[in-house]
Amino acid sequence: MSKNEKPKFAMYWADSCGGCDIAVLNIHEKILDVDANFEVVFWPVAMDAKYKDVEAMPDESILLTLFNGAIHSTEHEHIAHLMRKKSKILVAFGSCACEGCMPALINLSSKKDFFDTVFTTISTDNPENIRPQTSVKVPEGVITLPEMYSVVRTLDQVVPVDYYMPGCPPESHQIAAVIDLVIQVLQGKAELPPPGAVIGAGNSTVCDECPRKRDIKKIKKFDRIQFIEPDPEICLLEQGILCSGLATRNGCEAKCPSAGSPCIGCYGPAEGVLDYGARLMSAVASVIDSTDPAEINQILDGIPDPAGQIYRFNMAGSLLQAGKTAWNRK
Amino acid sequence: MNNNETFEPVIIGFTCNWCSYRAADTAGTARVKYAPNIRLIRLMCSGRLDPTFVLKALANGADAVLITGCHPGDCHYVEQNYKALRRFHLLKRVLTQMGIEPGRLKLVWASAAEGAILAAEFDKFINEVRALGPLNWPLQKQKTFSTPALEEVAA
Amino acid sequence: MSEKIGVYVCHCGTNIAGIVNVEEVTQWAGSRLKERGVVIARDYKFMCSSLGQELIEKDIKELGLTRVVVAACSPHLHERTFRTACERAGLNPYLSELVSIREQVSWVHTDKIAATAKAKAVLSGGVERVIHNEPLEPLKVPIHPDSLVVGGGIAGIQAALELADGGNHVYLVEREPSIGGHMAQFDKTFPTLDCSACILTPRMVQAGNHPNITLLTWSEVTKVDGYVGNFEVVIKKKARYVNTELCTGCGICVEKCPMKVVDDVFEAGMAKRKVIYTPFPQAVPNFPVLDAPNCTFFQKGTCKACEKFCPTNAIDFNQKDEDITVKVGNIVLATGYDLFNPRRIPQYGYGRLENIITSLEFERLCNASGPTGGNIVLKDGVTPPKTVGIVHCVGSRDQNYNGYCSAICCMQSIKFAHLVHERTGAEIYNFYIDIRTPGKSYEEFYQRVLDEGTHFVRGKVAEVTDVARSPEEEGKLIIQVEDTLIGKQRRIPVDMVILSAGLEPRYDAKETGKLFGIACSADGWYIERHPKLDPIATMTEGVYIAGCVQGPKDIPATVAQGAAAAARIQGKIQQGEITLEPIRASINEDQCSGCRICNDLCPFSAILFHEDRAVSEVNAALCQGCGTCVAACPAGAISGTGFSNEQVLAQIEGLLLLNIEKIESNKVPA
Amino acid sequence: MKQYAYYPGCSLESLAVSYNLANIEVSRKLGLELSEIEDWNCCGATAYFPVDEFLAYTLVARNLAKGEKMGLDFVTPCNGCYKNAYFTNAYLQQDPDLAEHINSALEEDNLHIEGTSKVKHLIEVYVYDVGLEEISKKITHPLQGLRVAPYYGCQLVRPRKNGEDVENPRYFEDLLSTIGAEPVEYYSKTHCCGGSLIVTNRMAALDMINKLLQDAVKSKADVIATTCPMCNVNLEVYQGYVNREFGTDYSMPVMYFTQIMGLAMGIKPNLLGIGKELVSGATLKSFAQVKESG
Repeated sequence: MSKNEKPKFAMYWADSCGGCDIAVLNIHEKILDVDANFEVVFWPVAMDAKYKDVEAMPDESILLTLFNGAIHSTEHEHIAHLMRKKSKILVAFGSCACEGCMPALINLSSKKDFFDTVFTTISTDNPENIRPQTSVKVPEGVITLPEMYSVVRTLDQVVPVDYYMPGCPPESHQIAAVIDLVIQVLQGKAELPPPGAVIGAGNSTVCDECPRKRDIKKIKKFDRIQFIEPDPEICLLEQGILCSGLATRNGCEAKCPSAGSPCIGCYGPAEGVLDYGARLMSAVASVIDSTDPAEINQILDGIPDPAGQIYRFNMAGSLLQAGKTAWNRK
Repeated sequence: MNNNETFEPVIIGFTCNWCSYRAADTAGTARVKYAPNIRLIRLMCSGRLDPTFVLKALANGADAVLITGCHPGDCHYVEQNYKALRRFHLLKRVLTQMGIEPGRLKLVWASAAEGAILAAEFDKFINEVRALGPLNWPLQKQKTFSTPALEEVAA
Repeated sequence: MSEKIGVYVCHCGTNIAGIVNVEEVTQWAGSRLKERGVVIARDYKFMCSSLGQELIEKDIKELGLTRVVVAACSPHLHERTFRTACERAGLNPYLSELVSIREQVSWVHTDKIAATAKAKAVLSGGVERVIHNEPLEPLKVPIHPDSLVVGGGIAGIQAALELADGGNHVYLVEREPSIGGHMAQFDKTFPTLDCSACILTPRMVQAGNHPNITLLTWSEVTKVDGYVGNFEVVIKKKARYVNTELCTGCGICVEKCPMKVVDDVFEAGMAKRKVIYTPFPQAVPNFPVLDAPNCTFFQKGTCKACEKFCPTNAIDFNQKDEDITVKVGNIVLATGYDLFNPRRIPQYGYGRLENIITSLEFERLCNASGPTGGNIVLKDGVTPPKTVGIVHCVGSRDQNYNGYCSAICCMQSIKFAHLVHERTGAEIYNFYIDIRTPGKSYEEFYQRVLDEGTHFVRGKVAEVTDVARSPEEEGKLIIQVEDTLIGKQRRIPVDMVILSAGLEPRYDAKETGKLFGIACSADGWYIERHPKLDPIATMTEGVYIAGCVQGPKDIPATVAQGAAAAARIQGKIQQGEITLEPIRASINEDQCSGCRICNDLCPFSAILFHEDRAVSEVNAALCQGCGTCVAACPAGAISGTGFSNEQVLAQIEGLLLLNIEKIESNKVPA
Repeated sequence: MKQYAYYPGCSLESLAVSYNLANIEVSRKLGLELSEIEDWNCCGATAYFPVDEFLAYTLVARNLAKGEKMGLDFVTPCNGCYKNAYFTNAYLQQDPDLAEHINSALEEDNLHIEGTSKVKHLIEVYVYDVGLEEISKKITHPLQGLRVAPYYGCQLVRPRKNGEDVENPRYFEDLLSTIGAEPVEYYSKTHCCGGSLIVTNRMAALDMINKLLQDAVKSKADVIATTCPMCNVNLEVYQGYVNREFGTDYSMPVMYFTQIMGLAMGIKPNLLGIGKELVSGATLKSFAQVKESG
């Protein structure tokens, strides 16, 4: 490429809430560096652009693509493949792209239940009970909609991914740091991390940054944050609050536990962990203070929705990835 | 889709080095017969049982998982089998929520002497799983990485 | 695939080959597992034979194998064999795997095809696992030559003497004021009927004077740190209120003490003792102990008779409990047993009706140094019984109490029958379920007592009551029993009933076990390393058990175990250092977040937490390798050698044959 | 007013009518409502279980199911009924197969049982649910000096439930002291009364009854208090036979514990069915005195 031309930057949102895009804008004046160093060619949230424009670009012509959102529809998958083809560096950006995040909790239910909930529950005004169709005939011709998959997938379950940037959303200071890094690389001042690396995060867990006082753990009862007023000094788990911090990758500066709210695990598994939920389950269960099955179960009743709480962000990224109902279509 | 009469489940069984694995040996030495559907893995203690192992086995094609260890109070590491017990109960709850029949995960205590008893438990479990039918969980695709070529961009 | 793996499948004669098609398995491994790194696959009649082992060694040298998998019998049988073979050929022994296709395949399955298929799966599991095996070095730990013996009964005394005579220093800890244990309370010992005290006392004195034995009576172990070869033990020396430096054991203080209390320990509640006392004349050491809770001075602040009269001013009311810390290499637990409390069987009337006594109470009753000077008499202290009933298996072999046999009660009851006969000429009835006399000249003794005319009634006693149904029953204790030999209900009136109560683990056995990191069986006795081949050692390296702590047994067996434990320790001390299986957990400090989940999970307290760096660390020598912390670490920061995640996960894939079936791509239903 | 599903059992409609009266009166005084289970059937007594265990369980379960339907604890004044009900209830909780079997049978009757409701003997309800303190408040005529032999019988306490001492239970004694009477210690209070042996092997039964009366007399009891119509019949009705067989001369009054409680609560004897006894009406009057003067 010719010297005066700035390297190209793209950002895309698949199945996501948009928080990631906002997080990027939330890096304040650093956003100017992005503009100074990159030519933004594709960023649905921030600018107008058409898929066909991207399709027209030569392969690998985009240097850096931040892909946020999980893969839940044929459109998501199509764009994932497209961005992979057109980008040199494809970053799974944010929890959705990395591990499925909230959208992937749908993997616990069937597609039908999902649609029923969306289109028939009280919050929806849908008297003739219409369902979205993949293709509809209208006088002007046929219009189509992408098809929904029954199982939400992470980006790297669809296309190879170069780097992962966890967080829901990733912390702005981490984003800024990563942008800096890439710019440094462009200026030849730094090396890229090894492919497949997790960037913009630590490699220990949230407890590492958590200011709360920690002692040995013995859990006699699980409680929920809305029902008790936890001691501000002491580890939340020791107070019976299922805090996911101990299994969750650090990098967020333990914002939630510091603020008195348990970590819910948005930064995903720690380095080298195969299944986030298994780690959390194993750790928490191990310190239940009882040897009697009945009492153990009674203590576990304190966790009303274990799968939801333990795999809140990691369902798609987990070993089983989805519940049976989701796998068995219909 | 599955014809149960000919369905032969594959079951992964986790054993502890001191009681249940020895029990399996005892069964062997005593020539106690059981169905060949169960394949054992030896751990030092049921306390080593990481839920990851169970999830891995189920995700990779096992129809069920059996966890075994020393009898409560008899653990050769004093009390570690209780940790296995606690994890077992939480894991079971999670799996149930994921639509996996509770009958596909079982915990059995067996002392080194209880070869025949363990063998009987094997058969019992195998039959229970046979009745449940195959789990055939969709196999996961391994992650693959492509190294980005950046040399010419840098500078 | 960088590893070069050799696979060896054993026929074990026909043991394996009879059911598993060994050749097929071998060829399959050679071809299908090639891409997994298998460079050679052989089968052989007997892999464990020297020729079989040479096969492996040869291949390691010539083909440069980096991993070895043997499919044969159980690792518990030949793991060491094949590891040594690898070592001889210069391959780290821990880079080999032995998978069991005998105990777990050929011996338990009948369908040849299915068995062969399973053998393949098991083998492929081993292959996948071995790829992730790491070269390990066994841990070597130096042994401290001193030893600790807990419990001053005959088992502990024996162990201590053996060790001391062997030239090693021993700390002998006893929580009572004197050593001697239960044996000191007995009158005669079966079947030889020699006086218990007479044979025990010399040993006690010997232990008391032995230059290599530090005797710590009226003391208890409160803390045990460290690990085999390097234990650090804290012992609490309870205040005696007697300065043992000055005390001469003259006994004047005991004489002068005005207060008497019931002696529940040595006299089993049959007699009183002074508040300052030595439990019995031959006590070792013979310094008295002041029982503060009952002492008038400690109650009311007056008296001090003992102090006034002590010729050497040895009484010291200001004495406090003191903790001493000792370093030892090995520990013997010989804390003995408690007697089953017959009150738990209300229908036997113990504690409710007079002249119903336990075996231990009887031992005191007929002991020359006992409350009645050895006269077997009724509660009134004068009348000798005309008829005596002796009930066997009280609380033993009974699902409501203890299922196990207490081993000594039969012989003890027969001994009682003899003693009663000898001293009172009374008519004696023994009520038994079975008579068990499995010892040298035990049966002969039984015959002898039969000849003496003791009645043996086969049947479990239903109840003992004082409610007479007929004139001849008036004023007697009536034993209601079904005589199963004549198939009749019988009511036998007697003057005295002796309940041969069973043996039970010490009431605090569980806590003591925890203290030393060893486990109790369901019955509460300590678990030996192996019930047949290693009844002395425990799962905790360096901690041994001797005597009734391991299960009910008689004096000879107890003495034998005491000596055996000592011998085991001598051996260890000789070696100077011991090697431990290198199956250990370790924590990656960068990844450890200091969440402290693992801290309390280790029963061997091998995990310490560094407050300063806020990370946990595993003490490799303390770690027993159970892997519980590895499985529990939420950050995946703890890894365990020998059974790493990689090894187990790979083995799962192998067992499920993912290594040969291509993993299909992840299709998602629309 | 605490409610209970009340299962009187067959005897209380025939031989033991007085027991039934007393139960209802005393319970009312204690603020309990015994609402009788509708259309209840025999519990199978001791006879049916050896004949066909499954059917026997079902027979009992039918009553239990009806009680469960009422959502109340199941209470019965008869030791035999109590034993059958208690264990049937316990077994079908432990044994899913049994539960299934029973329920399949109950379906015919549109009934279903979970085994969730508690089964109690009336005396347990008084002692544990109401409590001795409450009872003492209701005592207007304490039966001072009345020596009562509390007779538990064998089925009230056996086999051991929740770890109580089956050989020497105390709660009956405590209850009697609470109403001012003097419980006597006697040996055979939990021994068998002979039960239905009286029909099948009369001598054996009479021998047992004899021993019981012997002990009661020896302990100078004025009256034996029973908790079971069967025990009551054996001890009372057969005293004559015993006297004939063993040349004794017992005339030991035998009364239901609720009758004695009733007296202490100042309930009119006729409301308690007192006067229907077969043995020694005379001594009964003497209670009455004890009662007035008390």
